[in-house]
Amino acid sequence: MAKHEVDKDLIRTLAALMDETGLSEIEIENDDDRLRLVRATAAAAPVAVAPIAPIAMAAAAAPAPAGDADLSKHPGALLSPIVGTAYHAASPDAAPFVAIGDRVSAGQTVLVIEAMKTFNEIPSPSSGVVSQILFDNATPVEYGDVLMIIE
Amino acid sequence: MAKHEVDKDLIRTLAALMDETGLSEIEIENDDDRLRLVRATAAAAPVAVAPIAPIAMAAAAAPAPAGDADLSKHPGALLSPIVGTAYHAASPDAAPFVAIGDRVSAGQTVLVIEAMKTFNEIPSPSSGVVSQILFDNATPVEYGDVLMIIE
Amino acid sequence: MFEKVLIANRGEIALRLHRACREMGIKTVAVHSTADSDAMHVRLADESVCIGPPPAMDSYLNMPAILAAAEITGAEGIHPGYGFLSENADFAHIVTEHGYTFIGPTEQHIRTMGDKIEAKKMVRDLGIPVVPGSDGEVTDPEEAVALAEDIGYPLLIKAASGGGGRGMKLVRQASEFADALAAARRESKAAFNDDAVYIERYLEQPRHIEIQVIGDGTGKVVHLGERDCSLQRNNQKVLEEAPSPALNDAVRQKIGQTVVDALSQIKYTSLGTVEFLYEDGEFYFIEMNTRLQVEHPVTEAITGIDLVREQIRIAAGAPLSFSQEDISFHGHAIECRINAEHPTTFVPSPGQVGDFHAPGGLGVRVDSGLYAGYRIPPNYDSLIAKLVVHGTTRNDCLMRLSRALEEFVIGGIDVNIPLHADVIQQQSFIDGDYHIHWLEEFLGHHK
Amino acid sequence: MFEKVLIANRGEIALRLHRACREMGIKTVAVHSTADSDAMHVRLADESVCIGPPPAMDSYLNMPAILAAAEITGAEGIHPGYGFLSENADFAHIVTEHGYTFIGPTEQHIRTMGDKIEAKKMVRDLGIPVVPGSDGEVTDPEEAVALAEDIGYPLLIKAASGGGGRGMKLVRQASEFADALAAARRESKAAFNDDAVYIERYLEQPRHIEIQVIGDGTGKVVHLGERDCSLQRNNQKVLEEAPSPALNDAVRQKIGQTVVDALSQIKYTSLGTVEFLYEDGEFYFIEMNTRLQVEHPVTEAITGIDLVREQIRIAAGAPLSFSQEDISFHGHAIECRINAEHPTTFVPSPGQVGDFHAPGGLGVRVDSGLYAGYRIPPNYDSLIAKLVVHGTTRNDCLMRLSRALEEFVIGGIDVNIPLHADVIQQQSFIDGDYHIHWLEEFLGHHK
Repeated sequence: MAKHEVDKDLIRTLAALMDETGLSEIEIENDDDRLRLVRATAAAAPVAVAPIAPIAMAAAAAPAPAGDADLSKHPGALLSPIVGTAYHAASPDAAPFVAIGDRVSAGQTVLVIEAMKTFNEIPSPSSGVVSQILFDNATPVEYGDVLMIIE
Repeated sequence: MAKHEVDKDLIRTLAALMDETGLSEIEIENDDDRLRLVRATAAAAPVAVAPIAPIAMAAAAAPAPAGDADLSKHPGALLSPIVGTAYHAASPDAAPFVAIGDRVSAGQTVLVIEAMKTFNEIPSPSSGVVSQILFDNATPVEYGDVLMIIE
Repeated sequence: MFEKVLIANRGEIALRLHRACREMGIKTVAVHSTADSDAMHVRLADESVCIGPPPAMDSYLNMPAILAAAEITGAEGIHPGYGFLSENADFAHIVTEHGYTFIGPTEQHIRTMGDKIEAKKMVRDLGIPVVPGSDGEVTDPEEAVALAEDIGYPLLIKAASGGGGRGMKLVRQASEFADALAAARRESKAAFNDDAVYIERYLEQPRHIEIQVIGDGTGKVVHLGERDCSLQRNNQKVLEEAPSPALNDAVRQKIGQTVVDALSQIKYTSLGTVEFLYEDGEFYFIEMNTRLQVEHPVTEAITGIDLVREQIRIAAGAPLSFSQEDISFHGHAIECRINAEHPTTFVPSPGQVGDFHAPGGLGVRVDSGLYAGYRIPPNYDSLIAKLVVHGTTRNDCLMRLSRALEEFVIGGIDVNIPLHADVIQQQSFIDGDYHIHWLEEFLGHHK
Repeated sequence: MFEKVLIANRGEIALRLHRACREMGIKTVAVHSTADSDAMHVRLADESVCIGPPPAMDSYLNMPAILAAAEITGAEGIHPGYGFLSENADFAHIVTEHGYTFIGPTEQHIRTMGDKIEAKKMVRDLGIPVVPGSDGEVTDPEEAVALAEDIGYPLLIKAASGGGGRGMKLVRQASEFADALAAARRESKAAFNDDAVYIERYLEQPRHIEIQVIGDGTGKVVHLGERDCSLQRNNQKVLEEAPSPALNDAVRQKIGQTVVDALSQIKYTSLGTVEFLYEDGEFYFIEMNTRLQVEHPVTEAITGIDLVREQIRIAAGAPLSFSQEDISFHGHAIECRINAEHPTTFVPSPGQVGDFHAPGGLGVRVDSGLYAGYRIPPNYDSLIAKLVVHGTTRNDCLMRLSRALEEFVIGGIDVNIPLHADVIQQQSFIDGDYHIHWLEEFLGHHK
C-alpha cells in the first residue's frame, strides 16, 4: 500500500463509531481494500485477572503513557540502567552528546545520569542512528525508563 | 476505499443488535463488501465474575444437591410454603395422605407441616399423579424445598 | 451458656452476631429469605434455614417462620439484631412463651419504650430530662404566659389539634409571646375549630447524643459513655463518633449517672440506648432504643468491651462482668455507614459487587457481609458496610479515617464513600462544630 | 516533622509505613523493583520510583539507587522497614551523610549490636543477663570444675576450636563432669589438636521472649512489655503473642526495667528489641534487633501505641510522647504470619492470588499488600499477610483468632492458614505450654 493512501478521516470516523458503540473491532472489506480497526479496551482485558484498581490508586499512580510501554520493547531502546537525573550534555555549557539523526557507535556516551553527586556516563548499547530522545534535559528518570531509540 | 462509503447507520444497527442479543461478533459479506464487528465484553472474561468461595464457607454451607435445583423448576413441583417439620400422614397411626402413583386433585391435602405446634395442611397445587415424594417423614423442611412432584 | 443461637436478621449485623457467637463457642443458625441464600453470614453459619421469599414481611418479619426454624434446629436463644423484630414486644413475648430466650430486654420494657408518650412520661418520672413544655393543652392565655416564662425562649406554640405546621409559632423573645399566642389560637381555631395550643422549648441546632447502657436485670446498670450521631440525612444517621466533641468528662459522667440511676430503678436488662437532643449544655430525651444499635462499634472501640458478647452473656443469665468503675474511655472512634447509594443523589444502588477490598492496618475495623461478586438484593436496607476507625485523639482518628476511606474499594455499584471523604474534610466537621441539620445544609450548599 | 518520607522496603511492611505516614500527613515515596510495580503500597504512595530489577541486590539493597530516588523526589527521611538495609550501619551512615534522616537507631548502635560477640559483651556490661559460661577457653581441669559449679547444670562443654558438635559434651549432673571434661578434652585434642574447651549453660526447652523498647536519644527509654515468639520453624518465627503465657507481671516489670536501665545508659534512640531465651525463670540475652520488628503489631494491640508513628516522630527530633508510667497492657494479642507456602510441606507458593477476602469485625487487624489478582513475585520473602487478633483474655483472643482464620480467604496459591488453625487447637498451645522446639516436634509427630 503506497504511503499516505490511507483514508485518515475514515479511520477517525470509524474510531469515533467504536467509541460510541463500544465495539472493539471493525473490519471492512471492499473490493481489494480491507480495513480492520481494533481497540484493546480495559474491558477486553480479562477482568478477573486485572488487579483491583482502588479509587485512590487510580488517582495516585500516574499511568504510564501507552507509547512508552511499546517503546520499551523496541529493539533499539536504551533503557535507563539507574535512577537519577538525566542530562543531554556533560555540563550546562557543553553541547549535547547526541542529537536526533546522529549516528553513534556502540559504547559511545550518549547521555549522563547524575545520582549521589556522581555523573554516570551512559553508553549506547549498539551502533546506529539516534531516532528518538525521550527525556527532557535535567529531569529525573527511573530504572527501566526508555531514554532513547537508537536504530 | 472510497471515502465515506461506509454505512454508519448499519454499524450502529448491528452494534445495537449485538447489545440486544449478547453477541460478541458479527460478520457480513455481500458480494465484494465485507463488514465485521467485534465487541470484547466483560462477560467474556471468565474468572473475575465468579463470587469468592471462602474456604470456611465451602465447608459450612451444605451444597444443595444438584438434583434438587433441577426439580424446583419442574412444572409439577410442590415447594414448601413454610418452614417446619413435614409429615406424610396426619398422625403416626394414620395412613399417608398420598403414595407414589396416586392420582390427586388440586386442593387435596398431600402432606402436613408442623410449625409452632400447629399442623398445616398442604394442598396439591394441581391435579395429577404423584410421581415423586422428596422428603422423609417427620423431617425438617425449609421454605422453598421441593416436597413432591405431581404431574 | 447457649449451645445454639438463631440469628433473626441479615446483612452486616447478622455477620456481627455470628462472629460473637463463634467466639463464645455457640453454634449459629442463620435464617434467611430466598434473596439472601448467598449472604456471607448464611455461608459461615453452622446451619441455615430459608424461611421465606424476599419481602421482609414474609421472611425476616415472619414470626411463625422464625420460631419454626428455631424448632427444627433446636436453637435455644434468638437474637433479633436491630430493625426487623428487634423492638417488637409481641415477638419477645412469643419467643419467650415458646421456651426460647429472647436476647434483648424484657417484653415490658420494649413495650413501654416503644410508646413514645408513655416512654417520655416514664423517663421523666425516673429523673431523665425531657424537652420542657406544657404538660398538655393550654387554654388560658394568662397561664400560658406564666408557663412560657418557666419554659424559656425560644419556644414553639403548637396547635393541640394541629399538624403540618398550621397554628405553629416560633417565639424567640418574651415580648413577642402575647401576640404570637393570640395568633396561634386564632389560626388554630380557624383551622381546627379548637383554640387549644401547647408550648414546648424549641431547639435550633441541637446535637443528637445518645448514652449506651447495659443492665443485667438485677438493678445493676452501667453506662458506656455517649455517641454523637448528629451527622444525619433524612433522620438517618450517616456517621457516628465517640466521645462527642461537645461533651467534657464532667458532663458525660453527670448524664451517664442520671441515665444509670433511672434505668436501675426499673432493673433494665440487656443493651439499651437513651437518645437525647443536646443544646447549650442541656439534654432533652428523645426516645430509648431497646436493642443493639448499628453504631455500637464506636463504643466498643473506646471502651474495649464486646457489647454483643456481653448482651448474649446477660441473656443467658450471667451477671454483668464489669461495674461502672471498670469503664474507662480510650482514644476516639468514628463509624462511617457505607451505603449502596449514589454519593450525591442518594439513589440506591443494589446489584453485583465487582472488586471488594477492605482497608486494613492499625485501628481499622470493617463490619461487612460484602465480598467480590456478591449480589446486593434490592429488597432491603442500603447499609452494606461499617468502617470503624479508632485513634488516640480525634485528630489521629480523622487522619486514619481519611487513609482508610482512600483504601476502601467497592466496585460495580455506587457507594457513599466519597461523601464521607468529603464531609471529614470540612472545617466545621474537623472542629467538631456540627448539629443535626449540618449535613443537610452542607449538601444543600453543595448542589 | 517530615514533609516526605521514602519507604525503602516492600510488601506488607511498606504498606504499614505508608499508612503511618499518611496518617501523619507525610507524603510517601515508594521505591520498588520492576517485580513490584503493581504492589499495593506502590499504587497508594504519593510517588513511586522504580530503582532496579527484581534481584534485591540490585534494587532493595542497592544503596546508590535508593539515595538517587531520595534525591530526585526530595524525600527528607528514609525508613528502611525490616530486613534489607534496616540493620546495615553503612546504609545508616551514608543516608545521614547525604543529608537525609535515617528513621532508625544511630549508625553506632546498629554496628555494635550487629556484632554478636561485641553485643554480648556490651549488654552484659550494661547489666543485661547473658548465657552464663566461661569467658573464653578453659585449659585447667581444676578451674573448669570450679567454673562448672558456678555456672550450674545442665551445661555444655564445647571444643574451643571445634564445630559440628565434635568435642561437645552435655553434662546434666556435677558427678558426671570430671569424666565428661576429660573426654571432651581428649576428643578435642584428637580432632583439632587443641584440648582447650569452654563451658556454657545448656538450655533444654527455652522460650523466645523479646522486650520491645523505644528511646528518644536523650537517655529516656521505655519498654513496652514482651512478645513471646517461641513458635518457630527453622529459626523463623511463625506466630507471636503478648503477653507471654510464661511471665507474670513482676517478672515482666523486672526484665523490662533491666533492659530500660541498660539502654538508657547508651541513650538508645528509636525502636529496638532485646531478644532472650527464657527458661526456669531466667532470661539469657540472644541479640538485639535495632529496627522495627515484623511482630510489632501485637505490642501495638496491647499497649494502644502506634509504634511506627512514634518511631517517625522520634526520628524527626521529637521527644518520646509517653513515659513508663503511661504504659499499661490491655488484653491479649496474637499475630499469625501468613506465608505463601504449603501448610505441611512448606514449599513456597508464589503466583497469582485468586480470591482475596480478609477477616473483619471486632479485634481483628490484617496487614497485607495482597489483593485479588495480585501476582506474588517469586523473588522475595514468602510473608504475604499478618493476621493480628486482640481479645480481653488469652482465651477470648484464641477464640477470635480461630473464627478469623475461618473467614480468611486467599485463593490461587498455597498458604499456611491451615497450619495456624491446627496449631491453635493443640492443647499445649492452648495451655501456653510450648518452647522454641515445640513446633518442630509437633510437625515431626504430624508427619
